[in-house]
Amino acid sequence: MSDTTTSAAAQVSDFRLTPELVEFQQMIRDYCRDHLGAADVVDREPRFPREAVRAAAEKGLLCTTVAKEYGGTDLGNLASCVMLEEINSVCASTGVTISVHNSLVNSLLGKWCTDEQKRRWFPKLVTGEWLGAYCLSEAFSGSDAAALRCEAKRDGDHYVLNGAKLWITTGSEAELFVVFVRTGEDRVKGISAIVAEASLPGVSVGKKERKLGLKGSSTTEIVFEDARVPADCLLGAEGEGFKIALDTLDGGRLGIASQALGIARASVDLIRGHLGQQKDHKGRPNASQPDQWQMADLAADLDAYRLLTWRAAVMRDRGERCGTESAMAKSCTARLANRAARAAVSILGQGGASGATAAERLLRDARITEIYEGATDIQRLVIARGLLA
Amino acid sequence: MSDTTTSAAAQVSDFRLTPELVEFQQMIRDYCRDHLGAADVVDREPRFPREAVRAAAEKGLLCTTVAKEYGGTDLGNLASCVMLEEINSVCASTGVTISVHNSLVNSLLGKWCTDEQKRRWFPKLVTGEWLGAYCLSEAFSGSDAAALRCEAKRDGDHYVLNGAKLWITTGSEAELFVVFVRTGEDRVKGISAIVAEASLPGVSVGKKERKLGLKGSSTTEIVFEDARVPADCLLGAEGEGFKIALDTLDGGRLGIASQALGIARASVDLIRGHLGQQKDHKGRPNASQPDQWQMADLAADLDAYRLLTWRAAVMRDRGERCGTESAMAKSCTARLANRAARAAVSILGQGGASGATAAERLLRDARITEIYEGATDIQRLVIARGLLA
Amino acid sequence: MHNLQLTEDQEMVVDTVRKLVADTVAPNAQELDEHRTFVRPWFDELAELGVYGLSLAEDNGGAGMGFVPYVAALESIGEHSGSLARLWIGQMQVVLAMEQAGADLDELAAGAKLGVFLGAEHGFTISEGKLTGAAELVPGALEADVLVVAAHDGQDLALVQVDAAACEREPVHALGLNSAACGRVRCDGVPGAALPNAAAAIARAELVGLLGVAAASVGGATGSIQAAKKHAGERIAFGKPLLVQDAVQRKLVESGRAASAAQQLTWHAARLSDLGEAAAAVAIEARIAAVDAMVLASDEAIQIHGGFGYTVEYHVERHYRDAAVFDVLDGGSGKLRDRLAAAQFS
Amino acid sequence: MHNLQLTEDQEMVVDTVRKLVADTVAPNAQELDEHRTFVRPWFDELAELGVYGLSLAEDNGGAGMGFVPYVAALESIGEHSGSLARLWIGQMQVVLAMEQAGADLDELAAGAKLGVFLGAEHGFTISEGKLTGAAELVPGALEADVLVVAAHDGQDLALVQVDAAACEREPVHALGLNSAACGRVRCDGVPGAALPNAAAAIARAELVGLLGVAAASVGGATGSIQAAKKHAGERIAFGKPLLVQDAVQRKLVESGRAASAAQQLTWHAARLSDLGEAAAAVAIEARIAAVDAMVLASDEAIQIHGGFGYTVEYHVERHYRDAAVFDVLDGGSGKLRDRLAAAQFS
Repeated sequence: MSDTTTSAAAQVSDFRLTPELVEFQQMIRDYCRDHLGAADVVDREPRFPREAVRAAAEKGLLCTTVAKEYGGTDLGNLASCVMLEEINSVCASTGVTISVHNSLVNSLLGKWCTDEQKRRWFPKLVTGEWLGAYCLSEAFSGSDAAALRCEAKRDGDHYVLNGAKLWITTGSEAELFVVFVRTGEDRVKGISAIVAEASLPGVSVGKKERKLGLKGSSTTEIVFEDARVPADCLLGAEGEGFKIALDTLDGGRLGIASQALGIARASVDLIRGHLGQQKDHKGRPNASQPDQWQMADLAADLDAYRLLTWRAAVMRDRGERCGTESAMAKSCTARLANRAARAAVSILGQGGASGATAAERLLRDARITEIYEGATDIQRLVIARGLLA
Repeated sequence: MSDTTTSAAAQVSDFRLTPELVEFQQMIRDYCRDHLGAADVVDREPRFPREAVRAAAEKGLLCTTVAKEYGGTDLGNLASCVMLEEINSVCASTGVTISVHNSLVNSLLGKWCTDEQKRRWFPKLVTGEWLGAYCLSEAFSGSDAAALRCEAKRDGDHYVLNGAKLWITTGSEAELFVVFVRTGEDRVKGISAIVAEASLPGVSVGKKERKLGLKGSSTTEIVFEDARVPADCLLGAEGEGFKIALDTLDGGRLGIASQALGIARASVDLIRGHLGQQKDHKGRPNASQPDQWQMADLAADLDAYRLLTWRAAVMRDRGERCGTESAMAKSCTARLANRAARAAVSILGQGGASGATAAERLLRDARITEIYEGATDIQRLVIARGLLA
Repeated sequence: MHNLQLTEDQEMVVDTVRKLVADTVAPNAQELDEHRTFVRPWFDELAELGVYGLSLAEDNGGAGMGFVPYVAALESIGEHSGSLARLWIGQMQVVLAMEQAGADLDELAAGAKLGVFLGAEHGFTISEGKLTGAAELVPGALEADVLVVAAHDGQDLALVQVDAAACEREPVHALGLNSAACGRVRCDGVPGAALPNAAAAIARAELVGLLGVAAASVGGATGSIQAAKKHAGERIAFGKPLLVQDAVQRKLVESGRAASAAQQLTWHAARLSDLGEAAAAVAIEARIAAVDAMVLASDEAIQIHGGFGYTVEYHVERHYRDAAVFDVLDGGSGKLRDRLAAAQFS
Repeated sequence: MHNLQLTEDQEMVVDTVRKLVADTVAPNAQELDEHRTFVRPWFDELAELGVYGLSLAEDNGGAGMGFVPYVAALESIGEHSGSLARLWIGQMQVVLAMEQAGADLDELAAGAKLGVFLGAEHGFTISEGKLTGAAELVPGALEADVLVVAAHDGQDLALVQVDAAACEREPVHALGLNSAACGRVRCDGVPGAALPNAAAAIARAELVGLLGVAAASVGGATGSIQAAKKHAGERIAFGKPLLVQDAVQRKLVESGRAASAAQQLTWHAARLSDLGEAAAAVAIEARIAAVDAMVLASDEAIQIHGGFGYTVEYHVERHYRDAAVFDVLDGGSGKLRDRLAAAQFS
């Protein structure tokens, strides 16, 4: 997400959002009601939720992390978290598309682009005319991101890109790629960040992944074959790429944490609806105590981990380092989302697993939150390293 | 804790305590350093931590929930939470004594006493000349508090008390008891609250419990045999006792939640210290990853559940209902305290179980937090009831 | 499979199944699952091996081998195909219920017809020979020839056989068991034949179902662990195979421990039953532990696979989905826990 | 104890132990634990029953009964006294290590002397016949006559016998096993006799230790469950016995499931060993599962007891403390998991 330091006034005062944020949240809920009705269809066909993304663009939801002078709403990280929880509680495929666009691509460009670069790309990105994708992972570098091999060789006023990126969210739908490339031999200092437009010759969409969940989201390989990228598309200086990648992920993790919160909340809502229907012959609630307890534990963790996520978001909004805090938020929320979705399937029983409710989709969608933008195991090591430092 | 609505200014702004509270926290840390050195001795002998409580009184820590006009500091619930986490991270026996005095007794008296009653008792309670105890449980009414039998019969301008209260914290050390008694037959509406001073004829300390932990804290039976209590010691009206009891516990739970946070934090600190010592031959940290992960998960939950606890505390400080929120705080923190203490013993190994470190005491002390002031199971039902309402 | 102490004949059956799994099932299970293809050919191949009569008395044309080789063989199927395992389980439930009821079961034991058992948890009722009720998620339902149903007849449970074709059936978009022709079944007064000896027959079908899902889930856990171990041995991160990281090893150890404990419970229940002792409670324990082990092992296997694990090509996401479906079948693990409680406390 | 299939002789031993437990141990365990009283008289009574020679070969004066009756009997002791169970385990470790080493063990097998085994995890070293090292928490240490130590001799592990009186020993204020005379042991160049056949002897001592703690912990879990069930049946809340609440039943069911799975693993490991098969890995799995089950069951038992559970009179807090001590003995459950990993992945 963005690193804009928003106004000095607190966004969360005594654990309550400001009235402006509450109003924003309501606007998002209206958007969800009006535009995310096809979540199940998007999952089953599957197809990219183009209409939903377009409607989001029209509501200004694709530019929450862009400064106002470049056409953004500059609402910052916390507002983005609020928004993403709502959207992901209904459709995680739409959610991740917006999360990547905002919290990885726009946020990164806002922080690392020159003014000229911003003026080149933001007009298309803030309106959603273009979607952005973040190209870090490769077949042989997932958690070990610094092992990347995709190469960019300087040739006059161009870089020539060769290699392939894997598991790129929005890959087949994006018009702009932020690509992390190898410009030098040093494992870390040899990495640079560059923008490659999808329309360039030599840039193509490779294998499309068939996945457990998030089926509406496009996840593809992006292949670079002698793709000539103008040198003025470089972000920052040569060798700054890894720093840019990791810094951006600190914010991106808040987007995924919010996705996880949305999935967890939807799961708890399903359980609540199911248990609420269980009555004795006098109409009194009589859901089993163990089921009620499980719901209570999930609901408590949902509240706790939302606060954890928001804490990291306001820290980032203040321009503070939040590596440990965002790792805590992501690892806790992602595990919760999976726990909650599994509980929903289990408690809803046959109706949970048969596709008659959203429970089985939530279970499949939840699973990715522990994997992408830094697997849970990596988050734990980040936290432990902070504690042992 | 108290129901004083503290100043309208936020106490927690963007998840940070106000500078005043940070300063207060530092003062408490100094107190802990200077006065809680005997925590192990208090546990082993065991003995009541009289010096520590006296020192706390001198620092004004026994009146954080009392209004200034009655000699208190009126810092409110959040400040009390901050204080109790610190104290309990060093000595839970001292912690529970102070928690009960402040968050059950003083807080209750501040809310339900007449002005005259306040002027009668607070002078002694705020200075710690008297300690207070909260007498609700009986041998046949634990979680099912409304089943209490201890009886108060009106006789002229006295009530005559007969019966026994069980598991009374600070029982043998307190000079003032808030006693919940049966004044009528109705299960709930037949319960009243009354203050009985320990010095009254017919009031005596019965069986002293030998316990798994919190050994420095006094836990006793309190026996009433034809004890004549002046009628002007009644709190509120006859029949209001159960309402008073439950309302008070909403706040008391925040004290116990903070105790649990303190124990959890101390446990994580022990693990951190232990893992931090593990180095390879080049001096680099080489604690096992599974141990590091466990520590990371505990540390993340510690932060999350502290926020959950503080959220409930500020709600109570604002005079809002916080039954669900305080139940969430207590059930999450209490389970965490036990998980963390068990992990500390397990990871510290022989040194954790042998008494060479505080780990084994933390494990024993932690266990009560899931039981008293509303067992975890009851908290879960409270949460579930709120969700299903 | 140390110490299961199979006889030579039993060992031979298990080995034959294992070979079928290795040659035919393992290489194709993922693709067929992805396309939701029903694996009738595999079901027929199992029929040719005669496994549906494995636990049937010799007098009734079966092999009379009891449940021990059944769980051993199912474990190896479960390693690669939860769908096929579940079809076998359903067939066995029907065959053994029919045997107990003294009904004609030759075509079912031979696998010429596909049978599906619907347990009492679905709440079917029978009245004057007409079966009524609905079930939301029934493996095999879409392709079944025969349904054998535990139905309430107003007083006790009755065992009812119906022609599956007479029921309304429609596909469900289930989370897993994609190759098992899962469907919704609805009977609105379908004529059914009540079979004798219902209580014992239903109890036997339940037992074989519990043991079967337990064994298949132990297999699914093992399959997940093996896939993850293979991947972790090959995948290089931070300059070393993933498998040298102690955290990765620990995940596999914990998954293995869960599978091992569930396996022991399963074997114990099968042996008890073969000795003629009451085995239902242990079988429930085995089933719950095994499904939990499969959920854990497949979940950790996905995590060890990282991004690869989220794609459909590495088998582990399939085990994860199948495990979640196993969890909700037969009334679901919550209700099974309630049954354990009822047996002990009422 | 269904299906453990003990011989008649074995059953008799187990029954005798059970009787001792019921008559002598159960009624007094809590009080002696509270006062940290060493239970040498019970140890001596077990000696009179001849149990320390139970698994010793008949040629060496033992009963030659293997490990199956050992785990069965220990389970019943563990139900009521973790301390006594641990003393027996230590004695068995010493006796069987000595047997493997071909050393004189008559007094130990007879229980005339109390022996304690110190495993390799303590890192003792021996050089030129002198033993050096320290151990922080050793059950039986304060009262031991003989220490048998797995010590590093620079190359391999050596098995060393020393006179316990020659070592510095001091009490520790341990979390549990209060009746087991737990102590800290320090040897600063104490003369020790190196015994032959060290590797095999140490492996055997470890195995008997793992099996023993596993069995005792299954017992501790069972004891906790029984205490909780009894309390919940008697205690009235909201007008009904606690035991009718489904949440209370669920706690007991889940504890019981964990104990049952651990029990099966324990029996499996014991049987494997008696069949002469490798049993160490299964024994580690059994021990981890059993200690976890005892922690869970005693923790839930405390919760079911409510305020009573936190006091020392209801046994369950004692089981909870003992479980936590079992967890850290023998290197601790973390290191045991590492050993499972090492066996599979290196």
